[in-house]
Amino acid sequence: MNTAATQTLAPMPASAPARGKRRDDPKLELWIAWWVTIAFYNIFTIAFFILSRTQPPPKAWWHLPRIVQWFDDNHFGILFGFAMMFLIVGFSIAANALIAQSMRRMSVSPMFAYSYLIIYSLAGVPGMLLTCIALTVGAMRPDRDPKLLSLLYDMGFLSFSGTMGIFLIGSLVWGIAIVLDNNRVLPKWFGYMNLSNALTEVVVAPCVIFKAGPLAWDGSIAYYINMVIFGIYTGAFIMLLRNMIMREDFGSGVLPVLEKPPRR
Amino acid sequence: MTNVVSAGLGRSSGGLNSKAETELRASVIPGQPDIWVLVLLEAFTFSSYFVVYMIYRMRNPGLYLHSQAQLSLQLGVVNTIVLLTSSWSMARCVQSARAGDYGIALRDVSLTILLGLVFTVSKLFEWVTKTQAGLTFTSNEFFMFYYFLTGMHLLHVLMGFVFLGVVVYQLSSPARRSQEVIETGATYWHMIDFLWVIIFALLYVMR
Amino acid sequence: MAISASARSVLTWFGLCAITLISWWLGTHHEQGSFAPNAAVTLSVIGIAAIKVRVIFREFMEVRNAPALLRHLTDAWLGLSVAALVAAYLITRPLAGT
Amino acid sequence: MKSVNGELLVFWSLPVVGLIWVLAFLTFPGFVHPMSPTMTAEQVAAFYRDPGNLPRIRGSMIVFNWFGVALIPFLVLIVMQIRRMAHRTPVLAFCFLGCVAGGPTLFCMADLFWLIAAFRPERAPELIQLFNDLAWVTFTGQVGFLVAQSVFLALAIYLDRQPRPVFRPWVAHFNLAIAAALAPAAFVALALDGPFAWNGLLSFWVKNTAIAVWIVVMAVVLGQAIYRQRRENGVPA
Repeated sequence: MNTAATQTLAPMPASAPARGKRRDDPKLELWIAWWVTIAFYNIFTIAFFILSRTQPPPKAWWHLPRIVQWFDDNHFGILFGFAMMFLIVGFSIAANALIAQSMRRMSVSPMFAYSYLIIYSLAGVPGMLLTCIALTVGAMRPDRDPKLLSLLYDMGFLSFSGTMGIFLIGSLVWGIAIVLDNNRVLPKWFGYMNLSNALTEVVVAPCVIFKAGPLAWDGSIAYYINMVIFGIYTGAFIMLLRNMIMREDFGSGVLPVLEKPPRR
Repeated sequence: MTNVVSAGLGRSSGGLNSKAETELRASVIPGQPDIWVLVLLEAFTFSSYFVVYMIYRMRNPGLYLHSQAQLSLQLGVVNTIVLLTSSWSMARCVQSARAGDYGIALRDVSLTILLGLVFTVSKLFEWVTKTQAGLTFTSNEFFMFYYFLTGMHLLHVLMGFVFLGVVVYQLSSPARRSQEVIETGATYWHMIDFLWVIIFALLYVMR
Repeated sequence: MAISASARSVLTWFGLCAITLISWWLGTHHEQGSFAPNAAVTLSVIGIAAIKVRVIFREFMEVRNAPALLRHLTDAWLGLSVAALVAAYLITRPLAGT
Repeated sequence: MKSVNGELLVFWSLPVVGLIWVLAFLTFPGFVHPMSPTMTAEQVAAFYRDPGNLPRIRGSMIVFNWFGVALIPFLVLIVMQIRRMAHRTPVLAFCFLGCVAGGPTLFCMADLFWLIAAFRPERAPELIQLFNDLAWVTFTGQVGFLVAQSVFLALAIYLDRQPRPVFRPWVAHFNLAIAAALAPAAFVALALDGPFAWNGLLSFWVKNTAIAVWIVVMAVVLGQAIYRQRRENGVPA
């Protein structure tokens, strides 16, 4: 746990029974959600970038023999990496719950928090699990007809962009809530940045049309430039949520600014 | 990051009207400084699209030149003038609101919206005529970039109408009129303008 | 301080439109037909676009009165973008064998 | 105070729905003796072409499609109890609520893959095998939302800091044990035989038993919590 950070908090009501200090930290539930988010993204990175080698994605224009070879080369990585994703997919909800909580803390209608939570609750199904299922089924029988392997390959990589609407509308919901909020829960510039993230989901759409070039699923625009924006966005919101938890005062007014930790 | 932005760019509230205060405006950003994070992020994103376009273009310049001949340079020039004028009337809107002439400001922003609509309609008209001529998103690489870049830009224009709508909402009642919100909307609209200037140069004019 | 803010914006607008017409002229009136590769036209067009973008930043978006950080950031973006575009144009051009 | 009207109706529908689930489970011929992943494409096709199997496959999967989703109201009753716990924020309730639709939705997908495989049994055996694989991997491997919701529930119970908690601590330990029992099924595709294969000890018997036990035990403790809540609020039980 982030003890260094929690020590800088404003003093909390000391009425809670003294039975193990950490368990009585009233922010523990928020920190758990934050750390689960960190753990999820790390395991996601290991499974997709290192084990299965599905990120960065292989080429959309490959022909049958090359696709079969790709399944062969990554047989164990796909099966093991995606088994890990099957196991932990539900923990992706922690980030969405924390983001919904940020909106409950804002001076906006609770509808924003609930819309966001519902929009994102099944984001993992079209955006990740279908990819994992298709590629797992492909990898588990290497002797399958190459034409069927190629079908599963296309299904896998096209499904990976299947969350277009979820991220588009979800980012707009969060962004609008931040811009309208008067409690200064999250900075306005991050609200506007949600617009940039929403647009990446428009940019990715042509990957269902082009089999090669910058707009294909492995293309410089549809994949690499988008990934940079998504990376900046994800890094920003993880740090901002951490900041938000540190500032949390369990009130309903303006969220206080973080006090600088005293230097010793 | 919050601290960097607010300390580096910062000013917290708008609504400065009198002349003396106008003098004090030296070294401040109009509107919320936060909007500049979006402007710069989108600027860098579009720049990377432009560089990708240039690299692909130079692999096959003949195809691009031949395809460019199918575009109407005149329409591109008209589009540019329309957007430049809309930006100008938006700048006037900010000046008028700053001076307290809210009626004139409302007229200026209405002109901006009108010109934005003209731009949108002319873009749709251009797409329809090109599509009818058999030049579609998948026709060749140039037209892929053409529809992609103009489409992404038009999406920003459509979102710009939301910002302008908020400006109209602010101006239309004495109870609101936040100079900060008006200036934020203006900054967003000018972004549309400068992005188009580069798209016009790269798609229509360069050889 | 000779001119009012209003006159200044009119002049800005007029200058931007005039320079747009120059790029139009560049696009239509030059040797060997309009649709042949031409580095001079391309570089001038990119240069003109850069000038227009900078004028929009400085005048319409009032960056000229903004803190140094923003002035430098906008100039840095513009400089980087133009440099990258020109570099992409000049470096990959010989490969195309036009 | 929030109204609790109707919660008992949903709660007491569970035994009926549970009976339907058990009957549908026993009707599907692929569950009684779980199909082996080592079956060849021809053997898989023969399974679907068998006139004795076909109506049972279709019937059981239609019933599952109808009533699988009935798990969600039951899970939302648990959310209602999490909201009564002594937490400072609703974040753990949001975590659980975000998970509740995941399990039934993924089960619904597996259900559809089975129905598609059974729709034209005369299709090429490789294609029937493909959909059979998709169905079994989705059915067996997709334990993620169930694991996460058990862990989130356990955390919520541990952090329910009040003299008389909504659920007693052993319910939290029990949920972690169930999460551990479900976990191996995620690795279903790594082996075509042995305990991890989709007809194996861990992936089939342990996993499905764990789900059944979880539903029964949670129903009992949930019923106690609901009745206690009604007594405390003076609602006639």
